[in-house]
Amino acid sequence: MIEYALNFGFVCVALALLMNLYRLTAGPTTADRVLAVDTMAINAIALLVLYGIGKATAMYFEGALLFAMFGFVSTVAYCKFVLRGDIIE
Amino acid sequence: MGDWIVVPIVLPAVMAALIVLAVRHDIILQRVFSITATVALVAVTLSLLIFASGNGPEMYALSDWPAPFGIVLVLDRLSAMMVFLTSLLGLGVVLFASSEWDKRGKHFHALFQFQLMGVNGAFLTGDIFNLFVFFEVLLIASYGLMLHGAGADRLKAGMQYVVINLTGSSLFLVGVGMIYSVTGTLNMADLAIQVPNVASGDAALLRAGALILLLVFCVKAALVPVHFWLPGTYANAPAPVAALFAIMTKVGAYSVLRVYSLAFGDTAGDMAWLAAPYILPAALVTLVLGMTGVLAAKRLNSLIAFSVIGSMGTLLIAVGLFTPEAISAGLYYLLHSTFSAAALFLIADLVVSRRGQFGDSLHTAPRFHQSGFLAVLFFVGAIGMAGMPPLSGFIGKLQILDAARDSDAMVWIWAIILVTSLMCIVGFGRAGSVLFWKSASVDGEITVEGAKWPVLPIIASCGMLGALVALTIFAGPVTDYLQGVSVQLFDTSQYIEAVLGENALSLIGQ
Amino acid sequence: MEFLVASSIGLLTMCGTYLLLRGRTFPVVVGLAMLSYAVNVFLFAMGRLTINMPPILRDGVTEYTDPLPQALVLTAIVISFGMTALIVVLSIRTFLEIGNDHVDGRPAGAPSEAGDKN
Amino acid sequence: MMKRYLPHPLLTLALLIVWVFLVNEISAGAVIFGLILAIIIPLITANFWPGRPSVRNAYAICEYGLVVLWDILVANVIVAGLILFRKTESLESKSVVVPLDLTSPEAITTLAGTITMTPGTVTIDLSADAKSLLVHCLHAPDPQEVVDEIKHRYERRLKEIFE
Amino acid sequence: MSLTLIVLLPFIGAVLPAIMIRAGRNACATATGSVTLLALILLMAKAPAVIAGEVFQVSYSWLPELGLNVTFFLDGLGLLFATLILGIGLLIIIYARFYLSKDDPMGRFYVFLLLFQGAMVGIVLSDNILLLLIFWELTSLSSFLLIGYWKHLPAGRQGARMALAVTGAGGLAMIAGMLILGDIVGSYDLTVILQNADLIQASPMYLPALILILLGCFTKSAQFPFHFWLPHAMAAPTPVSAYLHSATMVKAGIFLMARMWPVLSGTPEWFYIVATAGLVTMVLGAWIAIFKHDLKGLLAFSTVSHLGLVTMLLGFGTPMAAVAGVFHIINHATFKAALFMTAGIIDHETGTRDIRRFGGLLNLMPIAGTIGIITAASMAGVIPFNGFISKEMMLEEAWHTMWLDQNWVVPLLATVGALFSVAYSFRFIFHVWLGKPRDENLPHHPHDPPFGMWAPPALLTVLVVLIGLFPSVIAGPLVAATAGAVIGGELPEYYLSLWHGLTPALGMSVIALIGGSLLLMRHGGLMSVTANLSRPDAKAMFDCGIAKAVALSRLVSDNLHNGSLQRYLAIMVIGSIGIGLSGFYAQPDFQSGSRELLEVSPPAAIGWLLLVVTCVAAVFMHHNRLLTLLLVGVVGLIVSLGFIYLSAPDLALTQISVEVVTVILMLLALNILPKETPKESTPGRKMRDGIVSIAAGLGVGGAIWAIMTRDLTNSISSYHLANSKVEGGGTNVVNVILVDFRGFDTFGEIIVLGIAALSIFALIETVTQGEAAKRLANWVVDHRRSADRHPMMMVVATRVMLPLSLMVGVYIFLRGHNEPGGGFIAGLVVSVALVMQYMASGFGWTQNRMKVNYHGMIGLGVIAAAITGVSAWVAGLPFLTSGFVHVHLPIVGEFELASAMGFDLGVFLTVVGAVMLALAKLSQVERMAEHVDINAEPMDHDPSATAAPAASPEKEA
Amino acid sequence: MPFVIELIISLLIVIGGAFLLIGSFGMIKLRDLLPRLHAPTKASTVGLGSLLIASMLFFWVERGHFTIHELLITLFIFLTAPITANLIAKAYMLLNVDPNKDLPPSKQDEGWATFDPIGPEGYDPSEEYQEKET
Ligand code: NA
Ligand code: NA
Repeated sequence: MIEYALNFGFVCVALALLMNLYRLTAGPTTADRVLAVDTMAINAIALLVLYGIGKATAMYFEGALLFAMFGFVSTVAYCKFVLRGDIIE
Repeated sequence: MGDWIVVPIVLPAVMAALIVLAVRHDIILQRVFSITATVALVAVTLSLLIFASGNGPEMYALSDWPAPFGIVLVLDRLSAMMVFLTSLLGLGVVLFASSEWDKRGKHFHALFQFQLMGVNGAFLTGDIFNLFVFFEVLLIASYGLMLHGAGADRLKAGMQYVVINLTGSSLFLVGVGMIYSVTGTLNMADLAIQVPNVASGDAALLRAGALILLLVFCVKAALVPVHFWLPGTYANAPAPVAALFAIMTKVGAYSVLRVYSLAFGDTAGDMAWLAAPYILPAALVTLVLGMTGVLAAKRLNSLIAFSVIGSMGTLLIAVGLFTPEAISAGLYYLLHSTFSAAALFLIADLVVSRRGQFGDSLHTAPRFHQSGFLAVLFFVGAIGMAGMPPLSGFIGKLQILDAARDSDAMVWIWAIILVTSLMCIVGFGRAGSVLFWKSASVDGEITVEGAKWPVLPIIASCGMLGALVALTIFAGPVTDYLQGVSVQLFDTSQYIEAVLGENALSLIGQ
Repeated sequence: MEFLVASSIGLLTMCGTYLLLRGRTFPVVVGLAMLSYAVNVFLFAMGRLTINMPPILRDGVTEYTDPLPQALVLTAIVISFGMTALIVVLSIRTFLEIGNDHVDGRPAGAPSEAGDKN
Repeated sequence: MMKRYLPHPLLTLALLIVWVFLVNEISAGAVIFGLILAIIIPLITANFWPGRPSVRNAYAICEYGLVVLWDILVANVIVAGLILFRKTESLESKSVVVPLDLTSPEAITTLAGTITMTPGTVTIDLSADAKSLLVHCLHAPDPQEVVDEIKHRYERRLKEIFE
Repeated sequence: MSLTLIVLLPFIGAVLPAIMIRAGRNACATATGSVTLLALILLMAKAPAVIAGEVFQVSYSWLPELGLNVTFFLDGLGLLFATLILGIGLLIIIYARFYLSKDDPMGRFYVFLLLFQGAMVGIVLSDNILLLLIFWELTSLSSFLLIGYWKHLPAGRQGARMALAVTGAGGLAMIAGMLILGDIVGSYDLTVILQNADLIQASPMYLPALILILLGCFTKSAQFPFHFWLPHAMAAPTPVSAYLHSATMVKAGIFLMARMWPVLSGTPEWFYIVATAGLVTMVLGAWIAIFKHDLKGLLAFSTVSHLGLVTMLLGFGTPMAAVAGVFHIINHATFKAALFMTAGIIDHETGTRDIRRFGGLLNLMPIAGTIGIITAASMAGVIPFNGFISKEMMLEEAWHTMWLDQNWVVPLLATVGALFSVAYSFRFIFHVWLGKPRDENLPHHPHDPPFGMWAPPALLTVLVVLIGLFPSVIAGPLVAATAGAVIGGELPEYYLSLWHGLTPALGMSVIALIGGSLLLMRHGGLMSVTANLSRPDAKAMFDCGIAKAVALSRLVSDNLHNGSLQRYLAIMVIGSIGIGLSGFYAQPDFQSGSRELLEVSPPAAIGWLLLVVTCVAAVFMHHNRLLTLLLVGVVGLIVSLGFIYLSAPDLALTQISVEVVTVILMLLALNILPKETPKESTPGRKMRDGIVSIAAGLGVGGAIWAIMTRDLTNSISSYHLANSKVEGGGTNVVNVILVDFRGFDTFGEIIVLGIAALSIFALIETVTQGEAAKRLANWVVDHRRSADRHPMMMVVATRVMLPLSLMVGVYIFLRGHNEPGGGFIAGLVVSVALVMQYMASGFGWTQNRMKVNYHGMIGLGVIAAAITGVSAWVAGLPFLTSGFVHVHLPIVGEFELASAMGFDLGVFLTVVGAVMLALAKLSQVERMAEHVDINAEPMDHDPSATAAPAASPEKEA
Repeated sequence: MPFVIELIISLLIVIGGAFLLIGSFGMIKLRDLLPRLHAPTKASTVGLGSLLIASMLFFWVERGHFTIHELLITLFIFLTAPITANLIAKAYMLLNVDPNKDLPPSKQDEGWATFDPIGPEGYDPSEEYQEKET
């Protein structure tokens, strides 16, 4: 049963990623694109979690953790760039 | 003595770190640290040289892991010679730079020591991926040094240098990857054993990988058609850095020699002497284009830079012949061309710094201070570079010509070496005439601020020329040593045995 | 799976090379970054592909993927990161010094550098 | 003494919990090591967080947490419904202003965060003097209702916790 | 020994004039003269024995591997030439003392002269042809310096360069010839080579060797068609012309032909090349000489002509001709050196060398005049001077020489040559010394020069007369010894005397004398005729040739190295594709792999699709730089996911961490750089790049496809897997490889990072100077900016994140040895946490709170890594040898302590130091551009602050 | 594994997946950035949250010990998502929104931070920008 659920999950996340991709390329504003990338990071974490369950391994936890942390940082950096140009001022 | 093999790498690295950590604000202390370390390096590498000349190849297993599983350093006659050459050159450069150049930007001495570390590492390592790492160390240090002091032209040239070499680094990894993917090893000696045993179905991959790697080495060695980075880089680098770079091209040549005689040499079966058919023609063209550039040059520094390309052509002609005689001849020329290029860059800087606004353009300018003295230095340096007697360049060329006798391309080799020598003579003759003679027919005198007789730079420049003289006088003993190098290079079993032990030899039927 | 990886590497190489050949520093830097992705994955893939066999030793597990390429890629990633950092700064520095971001340091449409006025 | 080396027991506790989360085991070794870190790290980062608020009302925190968690769950279902089943044209999206009583940056941030995570609202800006929040509502036929709920449900509780 | 000393003396002595010039010009000249004199004395001490037939030899090993040794030998030929070189050299030194003016740097002159002298002596005494080559080229170099001595004269500079180019070229050809010769014989020793005439002449390489060696000889001796450089070399001071261009250097070619005569001559090839070149040179040189108005030009071309004469004689290949040649060498040296010195005297005294302005000078300067007339007469071949005798011998030989089966060609042309020779010699006598003064307004009023200046030519004139009168007494033994050495066998019967009876030669001589005189009478008319003839101007041709060569070089070089990085890279990429393909297809039997392939899972397929789309989008949208960056970020994300999927968690962690730092870096850069890439590529360029890129992609993709589809049966990594835990003490094999098996790579890797940061720092340090500083000062912010620099919510969030991130960093660091993680990733985590503080709370505020120095951190990191290595080294173990222990503590339990952790700590420190240094430094540029003061407060407005903030923005130091 | 647990895990996975999908779907369906912002910031976090809980449960049952580190990821996401949303919104508004027409007034002394400056000594970078523009 979990396997079916996992497959459903994978499909959902995959579709979600494709939608993010659409938003990323279609824009229209930079903010839209940044939002798309940020959401991609979330979906990527989801993918990792699903994968971890599927393979029954906790090996990928740190990956997910860092995705969470660094996804945030890059989104912030992009926004700061749009807002101020200079991200460290 | 075997324990000391790692010192030429670690000593400069630690010294650089110390300089950054402890004395980065005090230029005098930096100089003291840097010069002391370089002198110590000369002493260590000299001892290693002496050791190597009396012993077979010596392996140093880092982290105490047996080859081929860990990284090994290998000291043989060739690597010992190269690290000694590096340290001697380094000493000259650091002396020269310590007069004034090192103040024009930050971190000169740290970058310089790191550069020495990288070069020495590249010469000593017996591991192909570790070679990549040291290539990167020496490259990135060279980027830093090349850009030392900045300035528009230097930055422009630096940009090109960096981009080309980064592309080269990517190719390096592709090459290494392909080689590992069919041989399963990174150790050069082990590679020598694996290469002939690669399944025939896999051999095409191996060959392609090995050739891509060759191209990367040739980028470093400034072989046509991947030499384009050199003219701009050398011509715009700070003088002591350009002088230090004289060894950088040699790293490329060394790598070609090392890898393609050990792993793709006599014992490589199908792939024996893989590099030869590529190197030789390219080297001939390199020589022609280099000396064409000498003839065409409108700036002193680009004149010298092109002459370096030419000299790499000459050197690689010898390497590309892949015979013991040619290689010992080529190595003699390598020693020579390193010092003569360095000398010329240093002397050119002394000239340029006295020409004020005229800089290094080959344009008539009024007289400048010490033009007589500098003319002598320049003349001697030019003789060296052009391969005119009595300096070592002539002997080197003679040896190469002599060694090329049995080659199918003998006529080409002879004709090109001799004709390009003439081009070089004419080019340098024109330059010298403009710089030192024509000024006599112009009124006035250029006065530039600065020390009238900068002691360290003059010592350094004369030291480089002195090295040429010493090479000339001791041509016999040097050639003896170099023949030993060739013997070791061609008898790869010595190297393999040193790294992998006696048993390994049975695998390649030696 | 192998085809996906191989085609990805090929595509990354292709796009990286194309950007590398552009005339402005920024695309060139991006191209180099893409090339280094390509190369890193290439290097990684030379150890062949495996799924769920990370080279973290576990009791009772005998099959692991080839760890060596991974170690090499790590080194390569770090090195290319250092290189990228340097070239990024260099491109800014050159831009500030020269006033344009052409890789040859000349404005658009200008003829190639006319050597040196002799 | 205690004050000097353990200025923020709550932070230390939080970090200790984080450490235990990280190492994913509750053993003596892990806890001791975690404790050491949880004491050292706040000390070395103290400079970067001047005027750390002293939050001691544990009950209020729990209550707030649960409320928010519940709201998040509900919010998600509502938003999901809006996204899936409403025509985009019929959504009454608008921005509303929430005047603030809170003054601590930490409290304001928590409130803003809560707003974002809960039903159909996203904090999109703060007035320059930090006295009002600008909240965007996905579907808010009655803006005042939203403002009232925010102030009542969250700000009130946060005031208890932080001030 | 003393033989070596004779060669070395001039070289060693060359330092003397440089030193002695400080003691005055006399001291300088004396020192120089003594050196030469000493060498001459040493030589003379051996002369009797040599004349008696003895050969001295001395040999030192230099480069035996090549066959290049320092070996000298002295036989008759060497003796003659050495005597000429040293003897005339001595006279020249004396003469030059008086010739050079006060403004001329005399020390330098003598240094060059001695160097030249040494080189010449070296040539004539070398017993090793490689050694000979060295001296040969040295003469080219030293003569270059001597000709260009008056560097302010363009003619001198150009003449010097031309001489260098021509003789240098010849020398290079000769190198090839000599190497061939050595190859044929198997030795580079002259004495050996001279024994092997048959071997050499039978070799198929004889002709190439001959031509190449003759190229050297002809260029140096100014033989047709290489005669043109010599007159231009006359721009040199007269002592130089006298020495180099009459007595010595130009004779080097002659010497070598004589030296090689036994082994090279006697073949038709030799005859037709050498004799013909000599003959043509003789006639042509003489003809040109007649019409030269420059005194030295006349003498120069006469020299060319006389050298041609000797060459022709050597070319005849008969012993008798060789004797005649040798004798003429001696005679020519005596009269021509004297003539040059006389010309120098005239120049010196009158201030001009234009023959058209002279006439009747004999009255004004009788001593010089006498010398000039006698020596010129000898040059003309007038009885009873020495020139007559050797010219007679030449004509005699010419008389019975067949050229292409024609018996009249050589005699006729020889006579014509002699006739011309008479004409120009008489011109020198009649137009200069005799008749009426033609120009009353000479620059100076001429009178006889000081003794020191006329004595040397006078001495030579005495020799001219004495040899003429008593040839066999004065010159006989020397001629015999020399000719013997040249011929290398029995000497023919010959008599050196003025009168040989009524021979055809005498007849030809008479015709020449009369004809020459008649010609001179018609000189004016001829002059106008020849002036109208468009003769090819050698100098113009040479200059044009060089200019063409330079222009061609520039065309090639400048067009090839046009500074276009795009071209360079395209070539490089094409080259790598080409070389890879050539390797692939050069190896037969390529087999496709048979490895079982992995299934494609849906997420993998989606990931792939994402990658494809983002990559392609990045290319097509690359003009929008921020978008490109976002797209590339996604690529990085997918690559990281791929690493995780394919069993490489460490890689994924590293990639994702590096990714974010790269993004920050790029954003910092993008703020300064233009935000758009202009669309400037032409369709053709895009097409080219597209094709190249596709090829590169196919190549790399194909290669990795081929790799992945086959098995790798044995790899060294199986050892790593097997020993990681047991020997390396860690279960994360990748990490154990990084810090232990291949820790040295990592050592290099962190150094790369450290260097990058230091270089970045150094690069940005210079931004405050020059153009960059100006640009930054005038920077205009070109985008809309938000009003709040430090959004409060972000500040608060990062404050919470910092301790959390540090915790994570420590965690990642500690577990690295056994689980995915390690010093590098931990370093990036910590760096990013710190950077977040900078981003949120601003640089000023954060930097004020940052207690560590990033430079120091880099240094410390490298040292920490090195220490773990060095401590093993000190303990006698190899560098970086690691150890680990399992420590058991109460309560805490058991844990592992590995020295590799110390190494990893070094990695960690370096990474943090490098990343932070680079970012902090880079952000400095931004602040300069934005003209923004650094902030003292973390938030633009702190709502909790009761009072208005007191601190004002701090100006950055 | 007990069926109930398995069911719960499966449900959580399905819910998580669905919410993630909805979040991203909203992002393409909604017309404008500000509405779009709602979708992923909320739906994704809950979606991810349920997956993480599923994971915790799974490993608890599978491995026998309770794994909690997933909570850390949740913590991170909850901590960062509001900031992200705030900054994205600000970035959007700066370039696409006219504060005087499209936004309600702040009802305070100062306007919205994105547009109206405040800070030490009334520092106003955008003034600088305006100056240079004219
Ligand atoms: Na990267
Ligand atoms: Na070890």
